[in-house]
Amino acid sequence: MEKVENVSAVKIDASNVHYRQLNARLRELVAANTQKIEIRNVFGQRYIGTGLNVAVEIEIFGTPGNDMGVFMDAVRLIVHGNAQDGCGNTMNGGEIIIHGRAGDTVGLSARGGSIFVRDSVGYRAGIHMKEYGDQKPTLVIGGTAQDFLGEYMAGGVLVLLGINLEGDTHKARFIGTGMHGGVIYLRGEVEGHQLGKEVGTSELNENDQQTLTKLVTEFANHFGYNAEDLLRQKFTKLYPKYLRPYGQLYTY
Amino acid sequence: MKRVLVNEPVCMGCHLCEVYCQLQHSKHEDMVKAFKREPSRPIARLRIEEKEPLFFPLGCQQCEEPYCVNACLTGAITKNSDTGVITTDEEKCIGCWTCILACPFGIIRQDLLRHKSIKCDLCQGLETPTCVANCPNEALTYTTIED
Amino acid sequence: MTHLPKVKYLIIGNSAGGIGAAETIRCADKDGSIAIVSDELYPAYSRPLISEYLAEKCSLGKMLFRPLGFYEALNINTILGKKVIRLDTKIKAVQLDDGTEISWGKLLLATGGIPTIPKVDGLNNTGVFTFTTINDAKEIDQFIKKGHRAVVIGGGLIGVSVTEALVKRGVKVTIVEMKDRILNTILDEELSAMATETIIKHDVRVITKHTLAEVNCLFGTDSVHAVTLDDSRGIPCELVVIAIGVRPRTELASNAGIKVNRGIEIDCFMRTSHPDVYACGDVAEPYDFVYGENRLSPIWPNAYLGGRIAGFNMAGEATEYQGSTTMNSLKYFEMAITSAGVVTPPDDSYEVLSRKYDHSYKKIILKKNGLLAGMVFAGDIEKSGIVFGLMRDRVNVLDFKQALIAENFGFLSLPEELWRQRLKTAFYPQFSKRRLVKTGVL
Amino acid sequence: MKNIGKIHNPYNDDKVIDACSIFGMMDTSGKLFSGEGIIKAIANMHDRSNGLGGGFAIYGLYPEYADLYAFHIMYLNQSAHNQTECFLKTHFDVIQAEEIPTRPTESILNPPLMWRYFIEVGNHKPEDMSDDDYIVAKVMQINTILEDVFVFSSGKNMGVFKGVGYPEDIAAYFCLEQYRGYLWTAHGRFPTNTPGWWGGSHPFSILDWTVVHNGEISSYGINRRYLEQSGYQCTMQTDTEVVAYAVDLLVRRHGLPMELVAKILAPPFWDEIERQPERQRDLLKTIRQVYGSLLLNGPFTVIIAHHGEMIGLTDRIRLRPLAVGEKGDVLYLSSEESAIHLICSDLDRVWTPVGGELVIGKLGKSSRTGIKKVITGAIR
Amino acid sequence: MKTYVPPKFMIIRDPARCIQCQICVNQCSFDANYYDIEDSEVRNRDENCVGCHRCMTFCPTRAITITKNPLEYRENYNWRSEDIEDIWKQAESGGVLLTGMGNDKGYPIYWDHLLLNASQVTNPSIDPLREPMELVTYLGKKPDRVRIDRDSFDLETELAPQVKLNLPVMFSAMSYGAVSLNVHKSLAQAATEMGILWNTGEGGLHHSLYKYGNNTIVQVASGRFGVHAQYLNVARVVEIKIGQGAKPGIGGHLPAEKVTAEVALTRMIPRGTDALSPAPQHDIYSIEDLAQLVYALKEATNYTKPISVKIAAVHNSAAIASGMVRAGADIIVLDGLRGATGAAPKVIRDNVGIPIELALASVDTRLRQEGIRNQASLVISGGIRNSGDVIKAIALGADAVNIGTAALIALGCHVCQQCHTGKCAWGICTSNLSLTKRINPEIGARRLSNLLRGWSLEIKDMLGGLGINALESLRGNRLHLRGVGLTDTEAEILGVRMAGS
Repeated sequence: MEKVENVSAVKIDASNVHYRQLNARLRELVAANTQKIEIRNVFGQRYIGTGLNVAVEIEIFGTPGNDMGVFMDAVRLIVHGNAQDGCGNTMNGGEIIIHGRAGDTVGLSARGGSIFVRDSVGYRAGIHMKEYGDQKPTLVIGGTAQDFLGEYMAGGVLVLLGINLEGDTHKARFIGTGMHGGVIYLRGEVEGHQLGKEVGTSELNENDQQTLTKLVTEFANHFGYNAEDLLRQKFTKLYPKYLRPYGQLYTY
Repeated sequence: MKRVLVNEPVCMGCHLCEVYCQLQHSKHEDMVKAFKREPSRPIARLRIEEKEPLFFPLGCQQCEEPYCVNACLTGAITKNSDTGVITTDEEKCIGCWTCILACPFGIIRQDLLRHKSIKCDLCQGLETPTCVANCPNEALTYTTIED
Repeated sequence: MTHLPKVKYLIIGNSAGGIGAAETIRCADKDGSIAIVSDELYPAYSRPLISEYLAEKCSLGKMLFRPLGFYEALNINTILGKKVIRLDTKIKAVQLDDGTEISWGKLLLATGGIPTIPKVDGLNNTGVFTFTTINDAKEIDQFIKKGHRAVVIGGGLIGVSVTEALVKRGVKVTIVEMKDRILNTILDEELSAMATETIIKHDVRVITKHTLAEVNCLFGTDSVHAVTLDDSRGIPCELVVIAIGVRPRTELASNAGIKVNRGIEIDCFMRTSHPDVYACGDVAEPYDFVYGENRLSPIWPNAYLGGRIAGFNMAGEATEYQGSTTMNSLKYFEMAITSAGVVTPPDDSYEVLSRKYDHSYKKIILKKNGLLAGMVFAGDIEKSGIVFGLMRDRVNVLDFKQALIAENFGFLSLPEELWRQRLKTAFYPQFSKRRLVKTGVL
Repeated sequence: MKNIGKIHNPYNDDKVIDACSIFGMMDTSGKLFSGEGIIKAIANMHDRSNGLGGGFAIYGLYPEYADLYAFHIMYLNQSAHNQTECFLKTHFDVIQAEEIPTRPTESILNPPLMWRYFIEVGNHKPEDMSDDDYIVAKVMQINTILEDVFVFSSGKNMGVFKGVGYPEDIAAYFCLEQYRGYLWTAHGRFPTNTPGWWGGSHPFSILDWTVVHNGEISSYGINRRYLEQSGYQCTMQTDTEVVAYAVDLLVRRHGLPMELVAKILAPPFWDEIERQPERQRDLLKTIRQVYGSLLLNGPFTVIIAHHGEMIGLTDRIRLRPLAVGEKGDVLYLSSEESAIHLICSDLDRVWTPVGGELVIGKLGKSSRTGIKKVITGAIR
Repeated sequence: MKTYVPPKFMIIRDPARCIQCQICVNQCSFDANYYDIEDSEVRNRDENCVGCHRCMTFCPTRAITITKNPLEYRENYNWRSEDIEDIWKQAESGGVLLTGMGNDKGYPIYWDHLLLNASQVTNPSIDPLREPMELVTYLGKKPDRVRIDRDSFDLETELAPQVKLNLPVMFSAMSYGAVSLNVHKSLAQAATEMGILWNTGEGGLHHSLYKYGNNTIVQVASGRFGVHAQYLNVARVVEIKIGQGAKPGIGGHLPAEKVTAEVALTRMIPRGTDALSPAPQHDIYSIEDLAQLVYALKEATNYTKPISVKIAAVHNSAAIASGMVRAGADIIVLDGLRGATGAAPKVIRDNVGIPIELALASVDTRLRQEGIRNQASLVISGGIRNSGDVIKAIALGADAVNIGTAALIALGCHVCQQCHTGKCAWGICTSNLSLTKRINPEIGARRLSNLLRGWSLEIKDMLGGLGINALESLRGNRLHLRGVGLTDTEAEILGVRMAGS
């Protein structure tokens, strides 16, 4: 790879580049105040976006590897392709926009920032997402999700749009099991047995509607949808019934 | 109206209902003090009737048409028209025992020291009468009954 | 002459019966006008408390039978200190001693009784009292001084109660009873003797089988200084209380043509011979189930209950009086005695069972048919009500009569079926209510 | 009975626990292809393994000996070689014996001797026994009784190549670029212990069944005891072995279709079974009741292959990943999606199956029909 | 005769706290507390105290402490106080020492020498609170394989009757008469609520409990009390009782005074007679006779119910169990050395039988060696104390466990071992109608359900820790066990390796 130049936009070809080299290169570029980076031919390189902690925009073409954006702060990642497992893991801030699908445990333990996935996600999306102070992570999924969506969610906002269902219903099981914080807005139908026993369902109130409209509009802008069309269909609000779902579990 | 009902097949005659009733109607909150420091032992307002193996904690039934109220010479015993609970105004009671003779269940007690008749008041002020709350075998229940 | 507006319910008498009726009417008829007339000035007070008053334990306020504001709360018009002098059943009106005339829809006569006064000389002198009203108690209260001697004529309940009050006031009392024992109508021989013993212990002299012949004054004064008995015996004293009984105040009724026997005759709806006139309390003759006939029943609880029944009926809820009988509880001189019905069987057709224990005495009197005719409990009386209940409800006790006087007698001593059934009765009214039938007698 | 554990596995563990990368690739039209792509793909997931095991299974490998059992055997020393050949000659007709071609590689240390034999059962077996059962019994015998020898491949027209090293190194060592097959599976291993035992690498196989596995089978103890009742000897102290034997038992011996076998290895939850229509409920309930001991528990993804079929399956709550890609007749299964994209830039479809959902590629009569996926619970 | 046996316990009453309410007096069914009317004071008779703690528990002012009699004999390793006192008792009576509950001697408790594994790194532990965790267990004979039509996928195999348990714990057989009807009601209600089975024991099934039939195992024992067609058919499982762990080889003896009207009705015997259970079943003198009875019961119930056979764990249990399976038993119950009883000769309770852990391991191993483990479910009982014991039993190879003593303890039993006296102050092991009310079946069922709920949560926790989400993956999975403090032989019998290996 060539030496670091102090330019605002840089393109990288990641063919046959190991993740350590790739991420070292990213750190160099960011240190040199590069504002925008484009990476092409990505095939499974891990941890992209991690350890940068400045508001750089990185566009990724290909299939980034696991733990994309783990512990990430401030960075904006745009993926043209599918992301693998663990993207946005324990993310603290920044933004991930995936023009494709994402694998398992997207947004795992995220504490801040926002993730937009155009298509579907795998298992345990939004697992143990939490919020702290002003930090409130958001995860918007355009497609559907596999099992354990929002498992023991402790905070944040999760939106599931089900755009690709085409009349079918969400198939995820164990949605929100152990949920004790945060909220899920779900477009489309689910049956009672698909929900964890800690989950309550209700209509959206005005506040909910406001939050949802903002997030869906943002989603639509990213991926070229019409927000109004998306918001027209009925949403269900999933919320934790108890702040301490297991308060009665233990005996003395 | 809520009444104390007896599931007497599981009343084992332990008398704890009486003991806790005594405590509730004494000046002390501490059981030992209630029984040991007050000039006379507090009197239980209900009584376990026994005919082994049968035990039956019998307290005021809060009769619909109470004989005791009708018989009271001084107007000390009254029935609350809202709750249906029958209580004695100790200020007015002169201990003439007419209510005792009138009560067909024999559950009005004599406080011989103070010359007052005393009876179950369903622990006015408590959510659950203490006899019910402290029945170790749930033989007493505080249940809403149809009028 | 003043004419007051017509009242729907007029009640003459402001004691147990009158109050019982007024309360009940207000329960059944929220709006109908009610008026109570009484020749006493006080709001309803508990007559049995006059001995407490005399003994100075009890303020006037405490004697009120109902709390202050009672009449206002129930919207009852009271006309106190006025005596009804005339009753006209044709125009359905009464005339008061101040000339006021009140017409009424339904009338209750709860005029009570007045003390029986023997026909002997000297009763008009200062120091001779009766003892049935608060005024009586007040007069005695103002009269007595510590160290006085009193002779109480009559050893019944009133005599004993005034005796206790006087003793507490430091007066030395002699009771003179015409019969062979005191409290003879409510106690059997056994307990009469016990009561006598108790009373004597309080330094009271009890003279039986004698009666008052004359009240003597100090020469030249009208102050009592002794009484002379029928055996010419003289007993020095400063006051005399006449307590030989009360008789019904039936004059108003009889003058109006209402049927009167010893008291006013009534049916099981407490109604007199006039369809709109009811009577209860000491003036009336309600049904006594022990004797199986209507007779005077001059006791407070029966007066109240009679008033309550009359009230229901006056307000249009036909309600039957199930009958009662005498029942008394004795607390004087720290005795604890309850009794009811016949305490000494009049003939051999009754069976008497009694047991004496360390601290109690229990006696029941049964008729041949297994129904209870009477009972006397002393000492441990807390469960006597169970027995009286059986008596009142005419329960055949033949199969378990011995249990009733057992030392450990309790509710569960009754046959299981019976006690279970009796528990259920708590939730139902103990007298029968019937809907008024428009035709026929009603 | 000797304890193979003491010989091959000095640590005497019950089972080797490992996390891995797996990859499978099948042309359902039966067209043979070289290993270039799969080697590239498995190498792309280098970081999932640690150089302590790699291996490949290739089907359609020995068309010239298609009817003969091909034994791949590793020897620790010459005497084991001699002794085993003696055994083979006694119990089989050995048609061809040759050393497996290898090329010395810097990264491959202390390789054992590698031989392959093409054999026939002939009249050596008892009359009432099938050839396959005989082969299984003898392989078990060699692996448990003879010393310093290990049969690591025993099917027809297929073969397993494996050893200690990264998969790309193993491929180089065995000169895999020279082989062609219609179905390849590959494995890169990250064992937590037992370094350096060649037999412990994946794929595991018996007859033409091969299994590559990512994860840990926590139910191994009971799976093994159950299989032992049916005569399987678990000699390799690895949990993966039980998958191979379970499939052999259920498919070959009990005659169950793979779709049902998947429901035994990763059954639906009881409450899901209860929600099925009656006929399916009875079927699923019965097989779970009878074969509960074969439920594979713990996190796993396996690629199971035998002639004509490649199957991908994950545990019931998908604790291990599996990405599926399709391009024409070719079915790809991989631990990571990126590895598929790397060797096929224009996939028709790519997805991840849900936990317990069987993905199956069958050698098809026509293209496309060979690849199907069976949705949980929806059996025909 | 003057007794030399000293009081076992002392009742210490704090005079500063005692309010003379006499609750202790009315709660003590052994007459150890009494009220002296003359002195108006509650007193004790220590010699009657059995250490059941009823008075202490119910004393509203906590004025009572029960303590061991501090009496010391001269130290003697051989002649312990129990040995000495037992001799006195027999010297004074000339009888067989009788006792209740299970073996209380210091034989090794192998559960306490077994430890469980947990997941670390290589596989994730599973959080049972949020992820599915399956404890469902089906009891009954399983075929060697399932056959289906390969074209239609139609099931060709028809299973023998299967019984579903929501968790692998059932209530042990305890007969009506030994325990009270209220105990039976508590067990039946709890079993129904929790989706498990309770067991009538040998005293028949009270007609009021027929409605719980679907969760009931009815027992057919040597006394054949209350056994009739309706009884057999109302049940979910029929159990032939050969023996029980507390008294292998001997029969039972319910004294006439415990045979109340309802007990007599349920057992279908006259009132006032002793209910005697012969030592053997007199139609089973050999294994083929067992097969005859098993199939008699299958015929009587039209092959709709699994037939269970219960034996005490004895030296050759493995061989016996094999025979039982081959005799057609669908469920085998092994009751170990520490299994309890309402009454047994002390010498038998304390000296006969073998520990259940060893019996279980050897039976499971043997049945697997013979390839017939699937043909019967294996249930064990005898001293299971907690969910740890349960899960270890499952890992050793049991399909389910029975709890008897643990269930009674949940109801209040203080293990004072006075069951044989019929005076149980906790109202459990008695037919005295004043005492039996002490168990309110509603509370009893709640307590039992709570216990089971707690255990199932714990079992799920442990399974999750093992990285397993279905119980069948642990059943017989001895690799998840390690031994501590075991001899090589013990470890070999148990089929476990030592911790650290």
